[in-house]
Formats: sequence, structure tokens, C-alpha cells
Amino acid sequence: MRKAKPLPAQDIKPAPRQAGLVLDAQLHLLDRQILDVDGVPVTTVDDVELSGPAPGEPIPEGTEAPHITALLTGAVLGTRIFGGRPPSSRFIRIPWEVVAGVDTVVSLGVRANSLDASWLERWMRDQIIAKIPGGRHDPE
Amino acid sequence: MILNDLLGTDVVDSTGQRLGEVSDVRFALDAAPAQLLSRARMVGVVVCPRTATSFLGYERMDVNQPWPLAQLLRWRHRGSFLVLWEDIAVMGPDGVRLRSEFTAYESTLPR
Amino acid sequence: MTRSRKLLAATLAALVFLGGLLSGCAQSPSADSLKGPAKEAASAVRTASLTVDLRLQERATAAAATTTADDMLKGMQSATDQLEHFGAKTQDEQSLRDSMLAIFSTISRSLLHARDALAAPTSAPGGGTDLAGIAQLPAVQGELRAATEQLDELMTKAGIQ
Amino acid sequence: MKRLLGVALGILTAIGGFVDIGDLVTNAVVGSRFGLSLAWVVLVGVVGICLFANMSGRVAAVSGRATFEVIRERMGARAGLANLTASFLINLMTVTAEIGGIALALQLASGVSYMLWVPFALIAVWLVIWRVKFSIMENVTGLVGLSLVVFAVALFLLKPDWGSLASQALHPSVPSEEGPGTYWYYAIALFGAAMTPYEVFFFSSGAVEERWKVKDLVQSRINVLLGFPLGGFLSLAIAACAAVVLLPAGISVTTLSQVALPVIQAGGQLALAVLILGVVAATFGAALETTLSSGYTLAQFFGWSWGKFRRPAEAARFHVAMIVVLLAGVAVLATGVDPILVTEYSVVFSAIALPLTYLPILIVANDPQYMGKHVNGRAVNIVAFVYLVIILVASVAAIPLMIATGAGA
Repeated sequence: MRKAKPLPAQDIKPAPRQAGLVLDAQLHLLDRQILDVDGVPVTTVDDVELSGPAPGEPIPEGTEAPHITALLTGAVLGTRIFGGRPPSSRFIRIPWEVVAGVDTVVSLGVRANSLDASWLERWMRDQIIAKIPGGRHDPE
Repeated sequence: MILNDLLGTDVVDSTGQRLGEVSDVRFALDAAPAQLLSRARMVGVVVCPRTATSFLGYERMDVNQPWPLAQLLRWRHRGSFLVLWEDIAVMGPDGVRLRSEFTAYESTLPR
Repeated sequence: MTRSRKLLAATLAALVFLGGLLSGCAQSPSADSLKGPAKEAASAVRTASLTVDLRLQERATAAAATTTADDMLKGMQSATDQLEHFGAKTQDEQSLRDSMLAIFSTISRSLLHARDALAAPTSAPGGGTDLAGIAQLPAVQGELRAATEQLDELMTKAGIQ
Repeated sequence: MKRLLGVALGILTAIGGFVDIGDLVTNAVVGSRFGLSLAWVVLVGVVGICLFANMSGRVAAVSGRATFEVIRERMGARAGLANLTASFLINLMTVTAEIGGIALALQLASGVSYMLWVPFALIAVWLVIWRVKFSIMENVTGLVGLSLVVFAVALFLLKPDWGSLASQALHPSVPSEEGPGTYWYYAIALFGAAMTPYEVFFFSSGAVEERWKVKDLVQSRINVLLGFPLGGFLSLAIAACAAVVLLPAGISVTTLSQVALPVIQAGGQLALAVLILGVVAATFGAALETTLSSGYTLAQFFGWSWGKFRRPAEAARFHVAMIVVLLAGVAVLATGVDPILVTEYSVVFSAIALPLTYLPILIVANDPQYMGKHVNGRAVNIVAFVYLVIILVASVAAIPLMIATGAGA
């Protein structure tokens, strides 16, 4: 690994003011809990999908900035930890359109059951837990 | 493109000189509100000259407790800076190349 | 990443090395290798002795007392196993091991007697007291004490505390 | 009046909930071999668990986020997964030890081999997790577990030489027949037993389960600050009983039945009955807590729906995970491994994993994004940082000491 050349401190200008909420992906988005509209945990933000430039291609000046198209979950977590990359057809997407807010948790504006991300939970509920007596009742 | 392709890759200037690693990607929610929340537009990347393990964010926030820990991590991340999207020439899993006339901004988060 | 992996590997190696070093220091010859099983046996036979006392005073229930005796039998089993796996290098070590094995079997036998006596019912179904179990206890206690003394004597002789 | 009752109940359950099979066994082993010369470790451990349990409870009440969500968020996915793996394996070991503890206590009561009690213990634990409300589960096991006070009573009945006990505790020294390596190994084991990470996972998730708000913090602080130290006293009483009866008799504890001997000697059959009741309740409570904790850690890492306040069908993966954990624990016991041995290892491995749990809590407790104005004060931070150093030293020293002493043999 080549050593990085540090920039002289005077070359670093004060940060520009941004209107609206500013999010650093690693700090504010990745690994956060996702709750549905009823506050039920759905999953975590395992990765984030961006629109925009073809990777590794030169970006013409004036190109519109990429934006977040979806939060990803599922197999991407494994590849994020152990390396490699699943084909994008295996991504489980939570489109940015259903995200209602980003705070210490990411909240959605829809119910968990309507999302692909909850298929395993629904499968375990229907195949295992609901079949054991008492599985659908409140604890006493 | 997914975020993980980007995080931790090398950042070089237009001459190929290595400046550091992508330690984070900054977004702003400043477009007109869409369905629920406005679009998250990419503002730029945070470049750290040393290591990309920036999980604590001490260098970008106003937190200095517990003191020894905050100092240690701040020191590890000294010299990190923000480069805006407009100054990025190439971006991908193989790294980020900046345009010849890029501007480095402080990576502090607005309070 | 590679750097942190290297660091991790180096730390682990250092830990293992340090551990090996320390265990190397702690390992001194014969007496120490026999110390483990000897102490285990001593503890077991004394536990049984105390249990029989408590049973004689009718403080311990039969269930608790037999459980204890069972546990101690298991302990003796493991101590004997350890001793049998001890490879004696010299003639002295050989004879020390053999005499210890002999005492271990004495202890195990007395523990078995203790267990049987403790397990025997104290009151017969008819309401009368069946003294078969309780009556044997003092004899069993004597047996346990004798075994303890033998073991103590050998441990003192071998220089095991 | 009702509030006072709530406080009293909270304290009592905290006392009863503090002692589990790890504390029971480790303190008795240490007492029978080192007297009270390691009493200071219990003190250090109790202050530590008060500090961090309180902190994680505060994080949970203010931000609504339980400890393992915070761990993943702060440490990232990779370090978080390493942490999860370690915590989960230790949890599994502890579940195994606690179920074994229930079975051993029942053997002590009945004389029937503990192996036959294991399936009963398994089913009972699972049924409670499946059907019983969180608060009832907590209060009942905590209150019944309080019968372990019998150790303190027994200590008085034994009429020990208080002066010599006090001098053992106040002027700690390594007994002549034990090496310094063994002494420090057991110091780490005791520390691990007092500060077991599962207690923090459980405490913070419990705060979410019971929907604590900021106004409940005062009560939780009282519970912790009174309950845990009193639980620590119970630990010391266990060690002292062993030190008074077993140490002079040359008995070093390797089984649960030996732990009971001093109590039997002091109080006879009645005391024995109370003791067994206490041990069953304490290990049963801890088995519930550790099983739930393994469910909590998994669910919080992966973002699954969790909690006993939900119907099982609304937290399906959480419940499936706990069933798997219980079955795995029983499978380990079925191999015939000595539950006491599992216990002894579990407390040491707990000590090794401590920094992984406590560092992220400390960081988040200082983050105004989560905590608003309830961030740590300066004094708390200083003490917490000192503890972080202690925890780190104990964690690094544990494995070399384990190898060197042959796990304290």
C-alpha cells in the first residue's frame, strides 16, 4: 500500500453549508435498525444502493449527483463481511420511496408484511411458530 | 453501484498520487420532498489519509467523551477531508480519482 | 485490513507463546503431576467423611447425602484415570504411583460402602426404624478416616501438600 | 405506597437475579481454596456491573435501543459479527450451565440422577419463555431466588471467627498451597462471574421489554445500586461459608453437592430445603435470562422482530432461535459433560469477552444523538474508563493464565 500524501492543513477549506438533513452513510445509515410504520423491526441496513455512474467510467462534468435508490439487506451482509459480491438479482431491496425518516433508527412508511425483506420472518411464522400451540396468543 | 463497493477504496488525485481512502459517503436530503422523504443526493466522499475504519465518527462530531478514547480516534483520523461530487472524475470499486482542480473541505458535520 | 489481520495473528501468537512459557515454568517433575489426582482424592474422601457425619447427625437428607457420595465416586474415577495415564519415568515414581493407586482403590471401596449405607432407607415401610443403613454409618466413617490417613501419610512422604 | 412496593420488588428481584450458577460455583470454589482472600474481586465486579448495567439501562430507556443494536451500529458489521459470535457462544455455554444447574439441584433434592432432570428443566424453561409475561417471570424467579439468603443465615449459624474472616478479606494474600497463577486465574473467573455480559444484554433488552421511559430511570437506578451490591453480599456469603467449613476440612469444591455442605452443617434439613429452592429458582431464572439473551443478541444484530411483549408469531425468528439454543444446550449436556466444568469455563470466557460488550455501551452513552442531555457525566466516564482498562487487562490475561494453570487445577 502506497503511503498517502497528507494535504497541507491550509488547503482544507471550511465545510460548505448544506440545506436539509445531512447523512454520512457509514455513520448514520449503515447497520441501523429498520422499523416499519407500526414500529416493528424489519431488518438492518446492510448496504445502500446508489443510482448513477457506471463504475470505473469517467464522469462527464456537470453530471447529476447520484442518489440513494434503495436500502439493501440479506445476502449483501455476508459479502460485506466476508468479501465477494452477490449478483444484484439476489439483493433484497427496500426502495428509498418507502423510507419515512432517518434518526437513530430508519423508519418506513409501510408495513413489514408488504416487503420482500420480511419473507423469512413470515415463513418461520407460518411454518413453525404458528403451528405450536399458543404461538398466536399474548403471553400471560 | 452499492456503497460497499466504494467504502475503503483508494482515493487518488488527477496525477495518481494517493490521498487516502474513502471513509464515508455524504448525502443531503435537500430536494423537493418526494413520496415520504426527499431524495438523498450524494454530496461527496469523506477521505481519510490513514484508515477507513471510521465507525465511531469522533472526527466529524462535537463529541469528546470519554476523553482518552475521543482523543485517540480523532488523532487516528486527523487530516480527513470532504471532496464534493463535482470534483470526482471516476468512481468505482477500483477507487476514486479526483479532478485536477478539486477542493478539500473540512469533514465536520454541520450541527 | 491485511494490517489488522497481521496484528491479530501476532497477538494470538504472542498469547499462545506466553501461555506456553508460563505453563513451561509451572511444570516441574513427578510430584507435581501426581499432585492433581492426589488432591482430588483427598478432597473427595474428606467430603464423604463430612457427609457421613452430617447424615449421622440427621442434618443431611438421604437424597443429598447419596448425591454427594455419588459425585465423590465420580471424582475418584477421574482421579484414578489421571493417575493411570501418568507415565512414570523412574523407579521411585513408579512405586509412588503404585502405592497411590492402591490407596485410591481403598478410598473408592470405602466410598462405595458409604454410598450404600447412605442410600439405605432410615425408616422401614411399617413405621419401625430400619437401622440397617444408619447402623453401618459409624463403621463406614471409620473406614473413610483410615483411608484418609493412609493418603495423608503417602502425600507427606512424597512431599505433596 | 404502590411505588414503594415497586421499588422494593425491584430490589428484591435484583438480589435474587444477581446470583446464578456461575456465581454460586465460582464463589464456593474460591472460598474453599482461597478463603476470603479474593473478596475484593467481588467488590470490584459488583461496582462494575452496577456501572455498566445502569449505563445500558439508561441508553435503552432514553433511545429505545437495546445493547446489541448499539454494538452493531457502532462497531460495524464485521466487528459486530465477531462480537456476536463470541457473545453467542458464551451465552450458549451459560444456558447449558444453568440448565445443568437446575438439574443438579433437583438431583440434590431427589437423589435421582441429574441427567433425568435435564429434559424436565428444558421443557419448563421453554414453556415459561413461550407463555409467561416478562414481568411475572422476572419477579417470581427473583423473589424465590432470594431464598439463597440461607447462605448468609448459615454463615451466622456457623459462628465463624469473624475477625479472621475479616482479616482474610482485608489483607488478601495467596494461600501457601496455591500458586499466584491460580490466584489470579480465579480472580478473573470471579470477575467474569460478577460481570457476565449476558446480564447487560438482558438488562437493556428488559428495559425495552418493559417500555422504560426516562422517568423510570430513578427506579431502575435504585434497583441496580441496591440490588446488585446485596447480591454481591450473597456471593460473599457463599464464599465465606465454604471458607469456614470446607477450607479447614481440606475439601476443594468441584460439585454442587459440596456447595451445599456448609449450609447443611449449619441449618440441617430445613436449610437444605430452602437452599435447593433457592438454587433451582436462581438457576431457572438465569436459564431464562441467558436463553432470552441469546435470542436478543441474534435478533438485534440482524434486525429481527424480538421481545416477549410480542406474541411469538410476531417475533418468529426470535422464538425459533431460542428453541434452537435450548436444544443445543441440552445436546451438550447429553454428551455427559460435567455442568460444573461448563460453568467454570463459561465465567472465564465471559471475562475474555467483556471488552466487546462494554466499550460500545460506553461510547453510545456519550453520544448526544442517542442520549440527548442524558449523556454520561464526567465522573461516570472516569470510573467507566478505569473499568475499561481493568476489563481489558483481565481479558488479555485470561487465556495465558488458563493455559499456565491448567484452568485453575
